[in-house]
Amino acid sequence: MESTTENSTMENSPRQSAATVGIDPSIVSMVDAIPSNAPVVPVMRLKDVAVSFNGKVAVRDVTFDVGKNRVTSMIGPSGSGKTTLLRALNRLHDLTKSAVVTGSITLDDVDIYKGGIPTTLLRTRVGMVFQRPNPFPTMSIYDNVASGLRFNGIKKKAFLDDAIEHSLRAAALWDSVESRLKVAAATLSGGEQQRLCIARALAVEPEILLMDEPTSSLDPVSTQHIEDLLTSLKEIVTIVIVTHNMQQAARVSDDCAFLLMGEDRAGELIEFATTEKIFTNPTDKRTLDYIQGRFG
Amino acid sequence: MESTTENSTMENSPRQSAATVGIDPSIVSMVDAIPSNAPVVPVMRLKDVAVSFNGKVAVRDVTFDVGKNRVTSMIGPSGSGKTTLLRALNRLHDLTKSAVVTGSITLDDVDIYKGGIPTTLLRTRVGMVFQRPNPFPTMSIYDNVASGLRFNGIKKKAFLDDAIEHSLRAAALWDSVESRLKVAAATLSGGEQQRLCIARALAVEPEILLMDEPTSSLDPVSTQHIEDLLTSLKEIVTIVIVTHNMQQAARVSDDCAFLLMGEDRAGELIEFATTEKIFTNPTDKRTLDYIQGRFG
Amino acid sequence: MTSAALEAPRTDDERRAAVQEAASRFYRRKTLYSKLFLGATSLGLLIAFIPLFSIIYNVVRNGISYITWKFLTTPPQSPSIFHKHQIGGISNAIEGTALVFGMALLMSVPISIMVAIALYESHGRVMGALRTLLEVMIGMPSILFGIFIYTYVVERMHFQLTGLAGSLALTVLMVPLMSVACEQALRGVPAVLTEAGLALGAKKAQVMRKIVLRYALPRMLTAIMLSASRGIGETAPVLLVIGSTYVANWNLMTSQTTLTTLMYNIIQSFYNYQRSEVWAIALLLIVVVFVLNLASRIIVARLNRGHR
Amino acid sequence: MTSAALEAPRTDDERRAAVQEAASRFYRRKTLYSKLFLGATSLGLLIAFIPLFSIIYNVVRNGISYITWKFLTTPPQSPSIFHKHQIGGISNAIEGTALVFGMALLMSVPISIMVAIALYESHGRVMGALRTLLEVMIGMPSILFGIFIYTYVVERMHFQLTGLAGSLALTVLMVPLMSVACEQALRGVPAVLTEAGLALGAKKAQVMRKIVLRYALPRMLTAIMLSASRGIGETAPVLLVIGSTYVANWNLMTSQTTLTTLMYNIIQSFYNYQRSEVWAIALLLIVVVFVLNLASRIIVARLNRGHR
Amino acid sequence: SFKVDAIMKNDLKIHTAPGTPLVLGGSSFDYPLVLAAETQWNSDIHKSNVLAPDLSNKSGLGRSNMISKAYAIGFSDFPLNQVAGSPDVGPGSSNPGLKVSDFAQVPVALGGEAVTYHFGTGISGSTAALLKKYPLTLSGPTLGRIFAGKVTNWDAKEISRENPHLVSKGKDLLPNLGIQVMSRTAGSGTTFILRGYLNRVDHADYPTVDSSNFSAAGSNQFANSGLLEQAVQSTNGAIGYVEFGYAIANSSPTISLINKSGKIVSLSEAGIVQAATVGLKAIIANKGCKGFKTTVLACYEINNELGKTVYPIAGFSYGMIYKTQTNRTDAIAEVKFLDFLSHQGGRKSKATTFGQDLADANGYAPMPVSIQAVARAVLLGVKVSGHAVLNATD
Ligand SMILES: Nc1ncnc2c1ncn2[C@@H]1O[C@H](COP(=O)(O)OP(=O)(O)OP(=O)(O)O)[C@@H](O)[C@H]1O
Ligand SMILES: Nc1ncnc2c1ncn2[C@@H]1O[C@H](COP(=O)(O)OP(=O)(O)OP(=O)(O)O)[C@@H](O)[C@H]1O
Ligand SMILES: [Mg+2]
Ligand SMILES: [Mg+2]
Repeated sequence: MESTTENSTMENSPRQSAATVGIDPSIVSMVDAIPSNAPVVPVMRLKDVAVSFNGKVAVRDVTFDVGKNRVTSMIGPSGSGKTTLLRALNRLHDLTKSAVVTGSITLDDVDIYKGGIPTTLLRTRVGMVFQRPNPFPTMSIYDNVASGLRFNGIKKKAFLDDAIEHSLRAAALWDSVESRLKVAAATLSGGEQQRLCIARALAVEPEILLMDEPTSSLDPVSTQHIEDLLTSLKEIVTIVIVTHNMQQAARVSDDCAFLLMGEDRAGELIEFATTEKIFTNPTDKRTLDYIQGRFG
Repeated sequence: MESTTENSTMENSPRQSAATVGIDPSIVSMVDAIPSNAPVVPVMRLKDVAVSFNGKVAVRDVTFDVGKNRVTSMIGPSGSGKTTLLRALNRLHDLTKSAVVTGSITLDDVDIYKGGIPTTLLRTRVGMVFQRPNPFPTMSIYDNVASGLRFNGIKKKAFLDDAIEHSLRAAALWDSVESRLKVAAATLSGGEQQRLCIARALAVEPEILLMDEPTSSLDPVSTQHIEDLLTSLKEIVTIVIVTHNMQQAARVSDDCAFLLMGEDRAGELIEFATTEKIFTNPTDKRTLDYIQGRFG
Repeated sequence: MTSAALEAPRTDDERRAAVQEAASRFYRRKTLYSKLFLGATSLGLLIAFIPLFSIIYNVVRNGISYITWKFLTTPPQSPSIFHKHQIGGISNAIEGTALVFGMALLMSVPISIMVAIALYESHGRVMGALRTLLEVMIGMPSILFGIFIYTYVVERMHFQLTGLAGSLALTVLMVPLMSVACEQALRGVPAVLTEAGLALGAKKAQVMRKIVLRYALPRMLTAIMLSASRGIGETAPVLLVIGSTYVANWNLMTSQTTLTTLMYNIIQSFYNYQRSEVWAIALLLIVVVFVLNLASRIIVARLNRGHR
Repeated sequence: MTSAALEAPRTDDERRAAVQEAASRFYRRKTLYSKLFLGATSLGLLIAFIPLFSIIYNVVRNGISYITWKFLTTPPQSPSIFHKHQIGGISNAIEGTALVFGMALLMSVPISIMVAIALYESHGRVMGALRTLLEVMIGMPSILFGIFIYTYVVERMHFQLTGLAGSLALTVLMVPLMSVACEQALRGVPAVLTEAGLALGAKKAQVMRKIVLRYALPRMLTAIMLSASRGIGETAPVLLVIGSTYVANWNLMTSQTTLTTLMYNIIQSFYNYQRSEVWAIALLLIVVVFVLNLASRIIVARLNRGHR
Repeated sequence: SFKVDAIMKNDLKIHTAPGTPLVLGGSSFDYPLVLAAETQWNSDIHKSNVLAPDLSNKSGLGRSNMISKAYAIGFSDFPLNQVAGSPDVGPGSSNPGLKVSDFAQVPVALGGEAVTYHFGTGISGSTAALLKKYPLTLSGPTLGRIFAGKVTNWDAKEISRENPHLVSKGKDLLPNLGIQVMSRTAGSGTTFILRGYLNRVDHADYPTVDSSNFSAAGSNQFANSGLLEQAVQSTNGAIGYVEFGYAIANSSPTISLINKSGKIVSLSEAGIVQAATVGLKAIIANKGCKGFKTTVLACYEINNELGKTVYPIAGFSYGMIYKTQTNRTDAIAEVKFLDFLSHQGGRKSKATTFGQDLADANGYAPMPVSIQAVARAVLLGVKVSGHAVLNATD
């Protein structure tokens, strides 16, 4: 977002304090709107996390805590390893033979990579919503939402019915699909599909919900819907969201991690702080530069 | 884009004047930055243009003039027919059996659909850049840029060499690829690929360049690059650009067409005016609503 | 940059005029070339379809009069000098085809699906080698499978010439075809779906069963149908191992006659009038393959309905 | 909405505890099920590969001792009861295969590419019907093509049993295979590329030649290679029309022997000891198909290098 | 009566080889001999590829492909005919414009038909040993009943009766094993010969065996003798019939037959020669045979002849070509090869090995000299533009 009047000011004065110059007022104003927070309880802790593929480091030096019932956003340019890092949090890299995750990631003080918790149980506790809506196209709306529970051995209809209503409501989808639960998921619009995916993830009652650019393929109205949702979801689940869109990060997140690609093209964590701090008074010059260079 | 302080103001006061309320100040400020213009010479005129597929109207009632050496943007929500309309301008719908274009579109007063100009010649005069970078993956950088000329029978090396340098320079790509013109186009980054596509389109020296969300798949830095480019390109070519991003429209365009889907889900032209007018004082309430409802 | 562009020898307008003039001049040649190209394609189409139509035409013309209920349901009779038109029907071959081919499908479909899953799930070098082996097997002369079953099962294991030996030969022939095609169907399942499953706490096996197989089903059906119609049309591998029978006996442990082996034997018959029977059998097979093709399309369309 | 969610019978924490407990309880069954599933796949793999390995093993074991330079380059000799090991070589069949199959390729590849282009370019009902016809042809018993050429070319046109008749039968067999596969390769070309070409003022024919064909080339090569290895392995269609020859004569207008017809003739030889020669021929064919497979992979990899 | 020439010198070389190798095929009864002979002819005499390898399928195909000119020479165990029923040529056939007399039909092989069987794992070791000593024996009527599907098990009464040695302590050693009849597909000349035999023996208690194969037994059918014999030797309880050579080559056990004189004979070259000698006398006395109004002696049937040592199932096989030819080079090659095939080398100097000299090595009897003379006489009738291809003095 460019500043109101002079287009060139920022580029000419990179060393000026972030607090005083160059931050787009509209962003700052959004950050202001974030409610002041209760004390932060870390639920997932990352320490010196690095991920490499075939020995090539994709992201490294990541250390931060994910606070319970907070929204943590990860921002950074393309290729800085946001997705890669996010996928490390529910061991989705296990599928990729060439991927190695080092450092420690703990969930409630149990290292998730040290066998303390079976992967499938980890994943029921740490859910995920992907970049593009990916409902199971062969299943109905109901079956999509039920799928996670069924994968975990829950077959009782009463329980399922209740859980499905509950998570569809939480995803703000119940009213529009209540009458057609048995219809194929593919008949929903893009935005509805993404909310269905959120409902599906919520159905297994995860403690943490990972979201990788959940609105990037959606139109603005659907995006708005989902952003609204995040605020209400925070009450039941901890959220980690990757986004390209700084305004979105500013609007929805409490904490913010900024990643950047280093000289060697490996992403690294530059700064982690409350969203307010990142957007108004970042410590690192590169964070400032990135936030300044951003626009629209 | 939400207003600076209260989130709910806009929704509660849709009938307030656009000139006074609800338009994001950052957008208005951008529009201000647009230089005042020379007299407008229409090069392409659209009159009652409509496109339908299989008898179903996708977009209709489009009447406006594209001004020479100006940037005309088309904005509107997803499905409002922006792409459909753009593709009518170089007869790309000819490929689709089910598509019917009605109304008249003239280029220098010749109706392009009435046989006044062979389709392939039309397309050399009205070039196109697509949503995703689509360089020919089997060709080198050089061959990609040369392809349009070769398709039109130009084989002389001296002419090609010169034209390729010229258009790569115009697309701000010459410096970074000069030393590797024979390298496969796929080795370029996304943003470079999109600039390569612009250079490829420019090489046949079109009078009009159609661009369909040319930056939507690019990262912010590449987007910035391409936006910068548009301003310089305007001097040699008339540009029609579709964008989802209102800030982009505000920043880069001189004129702006706003399309919206009607009750019957067919897109229609709601308003066409200078960008300044559209963003500061739109005539139609729906334009105002759209611009207000927009965000980051 | 713009200024650099303006330093170029000509003005942009000159450059544009040059290109547009060249394009106009070339326009006629382009159009001519396009017409030639269209001509060449049409010619190719003609050359390809004349024999194909001719086959269909002759099969129908020569075969249609044979196709009666009696022909389909009675066993053959060998003509003789004295009863030359006593050729009877082909119930033996219909039964044999159903039995031998049905058994081959029963064996090859589950095996192929298992192999496809194994290939899909693993990535190592060994699997790569196995896949190459399967591909090489697909290119093998089909008669080799017949020779193999003949030598090592019929002769070595005193298995005799039986329908089952034919089923085995067809199975060995079809498994590589089917498993490679089914693996491709599995690979067509978007990774985001399997990841979605895993992210919900599913095990790989659950993802495979509930998501991957279900999603790949239509393409797998098509793959199986195509391999199956290849199998049903094979002559060489079964010819050697299957023997033949006059009467439908529904017993896999005895010799059988299939439609294709019957065709081969009839074409070698010295009774001219018996030879035209092959067209009737070919017609029958065309109809069967066509119905299979149609049925699989309908099933696939139905499976895909709403969810693509 | 959130408040509605909170009206649900339990608290979110209770709900979460219930799901997590169920998941923990189910975890062991899931693991067991996964192991069973892995077991089943491994079993399928084993069942599939035992015969395939056994074929390869026996082909190599029985065939390897034959493969000498002399065997490959001398014509066959007929054994007699008293000179039973006088079997000579297979140069006639190698020459015959090269000639008959080479000619078939020369005819079928261009025709198939033309047909694929025609199918790709047009969308009407007629073309849909033609595509279905091609697919049905793919499912036809291959012997039908032999019978057709035999009846309508060899007999009716007094064409005699010649290599060319074999090439014709193989061409009619391969064209449907190749053209359907090549069309799929063409369809794999992203529409944005063809549109980019058209938007630059290219004619459809130019787009086809410069963009589509070039992009689809690797997949087309693979398609052609697969159809070709099917063709080279066919026995039934050529057997009827090709006759046989003793010595390599490089003349398509005379009878020819191919590797597969030789295999068929040898396997029915009345000399037991001559029969083991088939393994040597099979070995040769395996090597050829393997080399073809490898070569096409290398070429495809090279073509794809840098531009995917 | 026919004059039996002493075979003089035959210049077997043809002076120009045909442009393309000549295709031959048909009968699998004579296939081993023809294949051996043409190898000799190609490699030893011409050192070039004048003839393509014989295609062993069936007599029927040999005839029809020769008529359609797909084969230059067709081989068949039964002569062309134009009688009502199954005419190859003449009215009612697909070649109505041709007559039998348009073709030269040359006897080229004299063979005996082995009845082979396979017990395999169906019998005990001691029975196998006994069978080596006392070969399995059948009478003509019993054989007929087996092929007619009337006798279906190897321990049937009539078989036991004809094999008294295969009894131990009053117990029949023949296996309780179903008989699997292996036959040839329609158009087989080998079947034609067997059928001729079965129709000549007393067959009051089974219907006329008039079909080309033995459908009544629900039998398995094979395209040629090679496939059939392989099937027999891999099927427990199988019975089949092939030319002697196939039985030798596959080391197949053969069934001894009770001949018209009531003697048990096993298949031997001498037995075949004896059959031919006796049979020919009768034919010459009858001046040809009924049903075939041709000058050609190609209808010799020598089945079930009387004589102590006569083997009862035997027959000739014929090479067939067009009598009037257009291509002189091809015609010379065809005629000279058939001449080579149907004769023995000079008796004084055995320097040159002729076709019939290869007979015993391949499981045939050399044709009697009188038949060789018939072959020569037939070949003398082949003409190109009015001139005989072969001179009597050749
Ligand atoms: N499976 C993989 N194998 C090899 N390299 C990978 C893999 N996944 C990601 N990478 C590499 O890791 C780096 C980071 O990629 P990642 O997708 O995490 O970036 P990102 O920040 O999510 O970018 P974007 O904003 O474009 O989504 C990239 O350089 C990519 O090449
Ligand atoms: N080839 C086609 N066949 C049928 N309908 C089509 C076709 N192309 C577009 N449409 C229809 O035309 C309407 C307008 O689509 P279009 O892609 O032009 O919208 P858009 O404004 O470009 O949307 P977006 O912002 O998502 O790109 C849509 O409802 C679409 O279904
Ligand atoms: Mg990402
Ligand atoms: Mg669009």
